[in-house]
Amino acid sequence: MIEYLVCAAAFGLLLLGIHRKVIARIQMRPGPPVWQEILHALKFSFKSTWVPRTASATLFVGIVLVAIAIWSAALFVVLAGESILILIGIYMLHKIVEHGFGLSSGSPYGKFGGVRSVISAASEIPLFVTITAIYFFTGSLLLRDIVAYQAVHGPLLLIVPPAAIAMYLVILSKLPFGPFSIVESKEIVSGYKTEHFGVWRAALAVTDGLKTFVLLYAFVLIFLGALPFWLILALMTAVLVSLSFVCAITPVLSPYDSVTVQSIITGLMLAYIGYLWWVVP
Amino acid sequence: MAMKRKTVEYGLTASALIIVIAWIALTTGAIPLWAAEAVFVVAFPALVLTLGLWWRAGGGEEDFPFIGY
Amino acid sequence: MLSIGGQDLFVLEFGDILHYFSPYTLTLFLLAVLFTGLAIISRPEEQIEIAFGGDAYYAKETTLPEMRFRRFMAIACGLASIGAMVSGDLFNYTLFTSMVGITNVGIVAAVKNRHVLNAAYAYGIVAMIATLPLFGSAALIVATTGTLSIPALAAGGQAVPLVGKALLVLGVVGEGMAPFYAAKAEMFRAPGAPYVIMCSLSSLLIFLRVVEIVTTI
Amino acid sequence: MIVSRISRFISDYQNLVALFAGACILISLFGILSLPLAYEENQIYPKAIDRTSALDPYDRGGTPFNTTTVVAQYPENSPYLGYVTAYLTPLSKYLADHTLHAGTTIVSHPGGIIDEILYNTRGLDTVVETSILLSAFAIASYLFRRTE
Repeated sequence: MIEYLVCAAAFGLLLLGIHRKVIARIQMRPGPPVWQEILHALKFSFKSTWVPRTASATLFVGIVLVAIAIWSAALFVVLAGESILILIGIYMLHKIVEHGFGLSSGSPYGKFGGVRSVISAASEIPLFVTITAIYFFTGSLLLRDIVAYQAVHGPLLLIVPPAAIAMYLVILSKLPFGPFSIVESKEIVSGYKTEHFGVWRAALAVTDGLKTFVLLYAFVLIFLGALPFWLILALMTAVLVSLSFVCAITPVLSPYDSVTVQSIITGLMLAYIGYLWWVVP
Repeated sequence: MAMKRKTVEYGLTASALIIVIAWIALTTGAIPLWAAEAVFVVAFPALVLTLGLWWRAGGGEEDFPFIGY
Repeated sequence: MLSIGGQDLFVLEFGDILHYFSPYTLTLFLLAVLFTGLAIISRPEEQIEIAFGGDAYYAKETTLPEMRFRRFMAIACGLASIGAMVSGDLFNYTLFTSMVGITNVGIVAAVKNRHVLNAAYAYGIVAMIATLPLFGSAALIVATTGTLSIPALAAGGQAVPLVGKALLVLGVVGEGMAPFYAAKAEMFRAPGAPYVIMCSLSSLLIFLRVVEIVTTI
Repeated sequence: MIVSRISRFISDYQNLVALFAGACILISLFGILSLPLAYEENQIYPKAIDRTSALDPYDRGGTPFNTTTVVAQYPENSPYLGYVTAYLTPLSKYLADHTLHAGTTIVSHPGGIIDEILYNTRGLDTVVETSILLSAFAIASYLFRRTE
């Protein structure tokens, strides 16, 4: 099991490296090598590390542990085929982790990152709408049931395409450099990550790797169903590259606009659910 | 805040030991899967942090840090 | 009995009020416990403020009485969300939720910052209004189905009116989520990270739980 | 842009109350439209108020210090269902057994005026209700006593 964690984190970091590379190439820059994010994680773990004097020490360190722990748990939830509600819960609680990172240091940049993550929390309700749409068809939220449903009826991507789009947007909002990445956008240095340097940052990189892996893996499992493992990895990469295209050609929205756009998407999804409720007996 | 090498070493050894024990127990079937997963969720973050800290933790006889340009 | 959050692990009984632990509620429960623990053991940070347009900066200190009160409120908030996470009774859940709303205001009430207090005031008003749909939904559901127990409602047999569910969600949104967008952002200007985090944590948790409840009943 | 106008409106917390009230109105309208809702006759904790009783608002029938019929959701979890006295403290129980000074639990007991039938089955509700009051009072008194 521990090997899954390590491999998932490494592969997730590799995906983030590919993400950066693709964006760079679209913008006609050479870009860093694809394994740059893995190197980053290692590099940061060798740096000397302490806790800033102004920080709330326990929270400053504790939140790093919590961050890795919740995404490790998320990976196990996905692997075990448990309820995707748990996965979504962990996803939402990643917001709390962002607050914790941002606020615990006392730095104004971190604080702005934390405040922005509060703002954007309300806009991530498309996730729940996605869930409801899936529940309409599968009648269960256990991942293994969803996969079993797709083995019979074909991929959910073709059955509920709007739900797939909503979850795609949600993953987009978690990727760096995207239109909704207001939490760590560059005008506030690195947002909530600003004050976590050295080993803390390395641990944060591990979290990012796990998070990217879990979200993309869950996306493929939920909307395409059980496939050979190599094909799943290939599809994850394909989804990520498509996301990178979106990130490369869109500007970062201003914080409140980002939330408004996401809320409008939620509204559209709710209308779609209403339509489903009307049509499907 | 100074990092004590001993503390970090203890933490690293403890978390690594716990993970190895849980792993062995899982492969021999002594504990169910969920228990092993719970142990990993708790011990893996500690392992990541202490491993990183251990690489750089001072032993008490360091040089002066370079603070000026 | 429920399949949405995974199989039930065990059920804790308090008379007619059951607390059930499924993988989902257990996860939320553990997170609430964890962050309550963090709020208990960590000291507040010293927030750095930059005077705009110059090089000056200063650190805000949190005084001891203020810290004590806010920690007390954060712990109360944590306990309320712990209760709300596992409660298997609709009325009990709404009670815990309204307690979350009140303690959220309490967490920032001690801060001496005009913006923070104004935002907390707006939030307090919404939280107060929100108790009407919140308890109203519980009353509506008990009147139309004759029971308040979530497992009993989930077992089927009674048709829970859609408006009851809608009011429940609206109430929870008012207690925690609606102020998230604007008021909470202002409230997060307050120093004292471990306590302020409890505000958003509890709101997210009660919201995550209500999704499970309305899908189940 | 319409998006930025919307964001400007909802980013101001002064508009929060208006927004929420609007949502309440919408859902209430929906509720009124979905009337009539059926009333379930088979309720838990049924009430029969006896206006002539000396204990009027609190009289739930049955004999004091004896059982009362209560329809509970899970009677198997409440072995003392209907025995109001079961929740007396040892001291109050002693008083109730030997004198007439401790009556039913209605007002003679810490916890105040609490519906004693619910007291047997829904103890946690009582605790949470009083905790809400406690936290509200704590906030109010802290703000009142705070020195500038």
